[in-house]
Amino acid sequence: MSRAAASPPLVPPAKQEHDATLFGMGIFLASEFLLFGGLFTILVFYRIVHGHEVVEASKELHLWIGALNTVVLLTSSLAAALAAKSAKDGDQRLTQRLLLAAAALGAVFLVIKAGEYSLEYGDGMLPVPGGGGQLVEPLSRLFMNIYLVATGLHAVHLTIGIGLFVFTAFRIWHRSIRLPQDQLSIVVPTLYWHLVDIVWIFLYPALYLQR
Amino acid sequence: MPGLRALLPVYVALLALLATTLGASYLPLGGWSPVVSTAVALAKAALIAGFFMELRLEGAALRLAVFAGLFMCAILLVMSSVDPLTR
Amino acid sequence: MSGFLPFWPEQASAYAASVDRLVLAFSALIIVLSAPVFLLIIAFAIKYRRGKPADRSHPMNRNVWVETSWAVIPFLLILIFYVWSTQLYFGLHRPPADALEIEVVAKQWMWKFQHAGGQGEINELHVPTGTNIKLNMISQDVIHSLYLPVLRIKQDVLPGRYTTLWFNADKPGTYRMTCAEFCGTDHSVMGGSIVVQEPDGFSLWLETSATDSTLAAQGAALFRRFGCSGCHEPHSSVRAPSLAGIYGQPVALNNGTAVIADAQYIRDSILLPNAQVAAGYAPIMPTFANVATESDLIALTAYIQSLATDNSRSAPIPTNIAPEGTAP
Amino acid sequence: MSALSKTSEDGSIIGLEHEPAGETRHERESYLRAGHTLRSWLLTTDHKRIALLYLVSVTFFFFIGGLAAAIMRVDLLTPEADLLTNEGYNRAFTLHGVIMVWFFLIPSIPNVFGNFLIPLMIGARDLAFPRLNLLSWYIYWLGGLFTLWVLVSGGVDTGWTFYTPLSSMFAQGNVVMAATAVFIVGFSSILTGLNFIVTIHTMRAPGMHWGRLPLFVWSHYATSVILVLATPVLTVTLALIAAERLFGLGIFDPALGGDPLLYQHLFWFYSHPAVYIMVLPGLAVVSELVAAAARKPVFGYWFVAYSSIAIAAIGFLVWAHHMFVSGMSMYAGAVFSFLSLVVAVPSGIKVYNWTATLWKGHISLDPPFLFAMGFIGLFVVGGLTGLILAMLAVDVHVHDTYFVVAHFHYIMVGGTVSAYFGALHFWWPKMTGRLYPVFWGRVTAVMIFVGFNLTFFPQFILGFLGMPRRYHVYDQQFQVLHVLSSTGATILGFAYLFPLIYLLYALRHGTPASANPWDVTGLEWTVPSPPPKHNFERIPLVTRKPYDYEVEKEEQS
Repeated sequence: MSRAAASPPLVPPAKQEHDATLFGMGIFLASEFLLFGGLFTILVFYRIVHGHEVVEASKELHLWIGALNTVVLLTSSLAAALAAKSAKDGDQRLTQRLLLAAAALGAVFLVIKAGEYSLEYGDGMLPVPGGGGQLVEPLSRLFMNIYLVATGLHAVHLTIGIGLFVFTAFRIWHRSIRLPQDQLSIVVPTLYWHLVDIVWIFLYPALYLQR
Repeated sequence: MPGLRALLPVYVALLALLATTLGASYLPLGGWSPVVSTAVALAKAALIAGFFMELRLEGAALRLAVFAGLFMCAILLVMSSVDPLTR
Repeated sequence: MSGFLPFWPEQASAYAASVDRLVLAFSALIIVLSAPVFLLIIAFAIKYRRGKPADRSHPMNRNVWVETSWAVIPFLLILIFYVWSTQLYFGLHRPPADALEIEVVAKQWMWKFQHAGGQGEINELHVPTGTNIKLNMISQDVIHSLYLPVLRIKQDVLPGRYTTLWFNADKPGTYRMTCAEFCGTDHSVMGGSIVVQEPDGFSLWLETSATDSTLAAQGAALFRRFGCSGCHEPHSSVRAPSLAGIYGQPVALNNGTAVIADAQYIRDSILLPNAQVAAGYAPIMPTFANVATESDLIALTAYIQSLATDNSRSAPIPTNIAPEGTAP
Repeated sequence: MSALSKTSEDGSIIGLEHEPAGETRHERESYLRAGHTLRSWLLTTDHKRIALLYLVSVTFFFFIGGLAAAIMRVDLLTPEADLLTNEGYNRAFTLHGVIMVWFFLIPSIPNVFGNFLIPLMIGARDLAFPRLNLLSWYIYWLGGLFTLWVLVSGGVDTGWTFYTPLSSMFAQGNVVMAATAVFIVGFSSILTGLNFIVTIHTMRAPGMHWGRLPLFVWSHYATSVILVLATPVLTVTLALIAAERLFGLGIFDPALGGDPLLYQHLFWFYSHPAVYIMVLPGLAVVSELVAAAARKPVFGYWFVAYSSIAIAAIGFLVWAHHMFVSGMSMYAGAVFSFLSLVVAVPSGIKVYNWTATLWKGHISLDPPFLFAMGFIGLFVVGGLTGLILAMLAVDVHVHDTYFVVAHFHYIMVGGTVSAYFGALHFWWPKMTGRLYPVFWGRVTAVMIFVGFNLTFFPQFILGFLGMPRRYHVYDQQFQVLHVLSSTGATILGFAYLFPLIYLLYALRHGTPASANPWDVTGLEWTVPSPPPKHNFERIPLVTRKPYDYEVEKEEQS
C-alpha cells in the first residue's frame, strides 16, 4: 500500500502550516457564526409568531445610534483589513498603528453601545433590575431580553477582539512578531474581527430594522 | 497606504448599503421588509468576506468552511420556521 | 393480554385498530428488508470462514446498479407507509365539528377534567362509547403529555397554549392513562384511568355526579367575582366591548388585523389584555394573570361561549361602539 | 492462556505484503517510552498519548454512567418506588443521560480512536494542531469536573434534554451547573472536530488523495463537520437556559410570553445530529473491521464514503421528529417525517454494503470481528425501529415510551458501544504493543450481544404496551418484562467489566505484538506496535487504494 517517500523535514512546511491555520480559523469562524445562528433563529421565530409585537418593540430601539455604530464598526474593519495588507508588505509600524486604530474604533463602538444602554435604561426600556419600568407587555420585555443577550454576546466578542488587537500590537512592538514572515499572527485576529463585524451586520437589521 | 486604493471603494459600497437598508426600513414594504434587509446584510457580508477577509484569494477549502457556516445557519432558520409558519 | 407475559396492548377504538394494522404491515416490510442481512451474515460467516475451502472466485467490489437499487427500492416501499401514516396523523389533528368537548387542565402532578355540565374529575375521565370526544388541554405549569395507550394516542399539554386530542372509543372498560412527558418529581405517578361507558351508563354517571352549576354557570359566577361584568356588561360605566355572540367570530383589532375569538384568544385577552386590543377600544384592561387559574379561564371561556350560542342570532356583533370606548 | 495468533488460521491466504517501511529497520523508541513522568503525560502534545488520556477518562465516565444505570435497573425490578424515591430516580436517569451522552458517547470513538488513528491512517506525524488537541482534553475535564460537582451536590432532575419550562423555572437541583458542564464540554467537541477537519484536509501524506482514505477517516470527517456546526447552537441554547433560570429572561417560558417549543427546536437542532456524532464513528470502526474480517475491500467504497457525508448532511434536517406530539404544526410533522425516512437510505446502504463485503471473503471470527457483526445486527434493529418511530401515526403511540428508549439504546449502546469495544480489541495491540487473550475477547463479544438483547428487546414490547419512559412506578403487568430487562443488564454489566480485567492483564503479561498482528492493510499497521513518537520516520508515499487485498489486485489485473 505504501512505500517510503523522500523524507520531508519533521516540521511541516510553511505552506502547509499557513493553509492549516487559515482553514482552522475559517472553521472556527463558521462555528462562531452558528453560535449567533441560535439567536437569529429566536428572532425569526418570534417575528413569525408575534410579528406585530416584535415590530412595535423594535421601533423603540435607537435606530440611528445603531447606524452610527455600524459605521464605526465598518471603519474599524477597514482598518483591520489594511493592517493585514500592510503586515503582508512587512510594514511593522503601519500594521501596529492600524491594529491600534481598529481596536480604538472597537472601543468607540463599545462606548456608544454603553451610552445607548444607558439611554434605554433611562427610558425604562432595559430589562434589568430597576430599568424595565416601561416594559409592561411580556412580549416587549421578551424582545428587549433577546436584544440584551444578542448585543451583550456581540460586545463580549468585540472585547475579545480588542484584546487580541492590543496584544498583537504589543507583540509587534516587543519584536516577538516579525513581519512579513509572521503575517499569520496578524491575519488570524483580523479574520476574527471581520466575523464580529459580519455578526453585527446581521444583528443590526434583525434587531433595529424590524418593520 | 498599501491597499487603501483597493479597499476604499469597498468601504464606500458598505456605507452605501447601510444607507440603503436604513432607507428601506422607512418604506412601507410590509412583508418584504425583512427580505430586503436580509439581502442587504448578505451583500455586506459578502463584501467583507470577499475583500476584507480576502476569501476570494484563499483556498477553496476555506471558502467551503465559511460557506458551510452560513449555509447551516440558513438551514436552521428555514427549517425551524416551518413549524411557526404552518402552526 | 393480561397473561404472564403481555405482548400486545388492548385496543379500544377503531383508530387504535388502524394504527395496529399499520404497525403490523410495516413490521412485515422491515422484516423483509432486514432478514437478508441477518441470514447472509450468518451464512457468509459459516461458508467463507477463514481457512475453509470455498468458491471465492470473481468476487465483486462494486456495482453501482446493485447499490442504487438497494438504496432506492426500500425507500420507495417505505414511502407508501409514509403516506398511510401521515394520513392517520392528519386525521388525528382534525377533530370533527360535532365532538363532545371536555376541558383538561394538567398540573404537577394531576389531571383535572371538566365536563360541560360542570362535572369535574381528577385523574379519572368518563367518556361514552361511540361518541367523538375532543379534549381541550392546557397545562398550568410545565409540559405534560396525556397518553391513552388503548387508543394509541398522546398529545403534549403545553403551558400557555391549548392543544387538542380527539378520539372515539368503542369498547367499554377502564384503561390506563399516564403522563408521557417528563414533568418533575412525581412524573411516575401522574396517572389515572379513562372509564369508557355505554352512553346510558355515561348519562347516569353525569347525573349522579352533577354539580349545582354547569361550567358556563361557574364561569358566569367568576365573571361577576373578577369584576369583568363591571366593564363588559351593556350598562356599565366603563366602555368595554360586549362579549355576547363574540365566540368563534372574527374580531377586528386596532392594528388593522383580525383574529377569530377562540378559546386561545379569550385566554390571552384575559392574561395579556393589551396584546391584541379590539378595534376602537383603549388598552386599559388590567391583566388577570395572577388571579385566574387555568380552570377559571376555562370556565370563563365556557361562559363567553354560552353567550355566543344564546345570542348568536339576536345580538349583532358589537364592534366600534364608541370612539371613547375601552378595553376588550 | 491462548494468545492471539496470526498464522494458524491464515492457511493459504497471504495478506498484502508491505514493502519494508523505513522505520522498522532500526528500533525507534515507542511513544509509550518517550517519557515516564506524570508531566510527560499531562503536557504531551502527542496525539497517541492524548488518545490514551481520553481512553482513561471516558472509561471513568462510562462506569459512573453505568453505575447510575445499574441503580435504575435494580429499582425497576419492582413496580413500587422502593430503592429510590421519585426524586432520586429522576436524578439517576438525568445523570445517566448527561454523562453517557456528553462524557462517553460523543467523545468515545472520535477522541480515543480518531485521535490515535487519523494521523497514522493518513500518514501524518500528528494532528494539525497538537496543542489544541491537548487543550480540548483539559476542557473535557473541566466540564467533567462540573458534572462531578453536580453529582456530589445532589444532581439534577430535568432529564438530559433540559426541557423548558421544567428546567428553567420548576426543577430543583443544580440545573445551571449541569448546563455549564455541558456548555464547557461542547467547546472540547468543537476543537476536536476542527482539528480533525483541518488534519484530514491538509496533512495527508503524498499520494493519499480522497479516494485512498480509509473509510474510518471519511466517517470521522463527517462527524467532525457535525461537531463543528451543530455544537455552537447547543452552546448558546444552554447559556440561555442558565440565563433564563438566573435572570428570568422568558425566551422559553410561556408565563413570560416565550415558547417552549422554540427551545425544543434549538435543542434538537444540535441533539439529533449529535446522534450521528455518536454513531458515525461507530460506522467508521465497523467499515474497517468488516474489511479486515473478510480480508476484502469494502464493497462499494464510494457509496460507503459518501453515505457518511449524506448522513451528516441530511442529519441536520430531521430534528423535529422528536417533536411529533409536542404541539408542533402537523405540516411540519409531515415534512420532518419524510426527511427522517430519507436519512435511513444512506444507513441502509452501509449495512447492505457491509453484508456484500463478507460475500466470498475470508472471514475471521476473532474478537473485533465478532463485535463488528454484533454491531451490524443491533444497528439494523435500532435503525429499523427508528423508521417505525419516523412514521407519524405510530410515533404518536410510542413516543416517550420504552420503545424509544430501546430504539436509541440499540443504536447508541448496541451500536456505538459495540463498535467502541470492537475498536478497542482491534487496535489494542497497536496502542499498547501487547496481545490479549482472544478467548476472553470472544466470550465478551458474545456476552455483550446476548446481554444487550435481553436487556433492551423486552423494552420494545414494554413501550408498545404503553410503558412511558422515565417512570419507575409502573403497572403490575410490566413487571415480568422489567425483570427480564434487569437480568440482561446484569449480564451486560459483567461483560463490560471483563475487558477491563484481561486488557489490563495483557498490558503487563501479554505477548508483544508485531507491527501487523491481524495481517491487514492500512498505514497504521506499517509502523511498529506501539508506534514511535512521530509515527513515521519517513512520510510514506501512498500508491494504492485502501483495503488493497489480494482480490482487488486480481480484479484490476
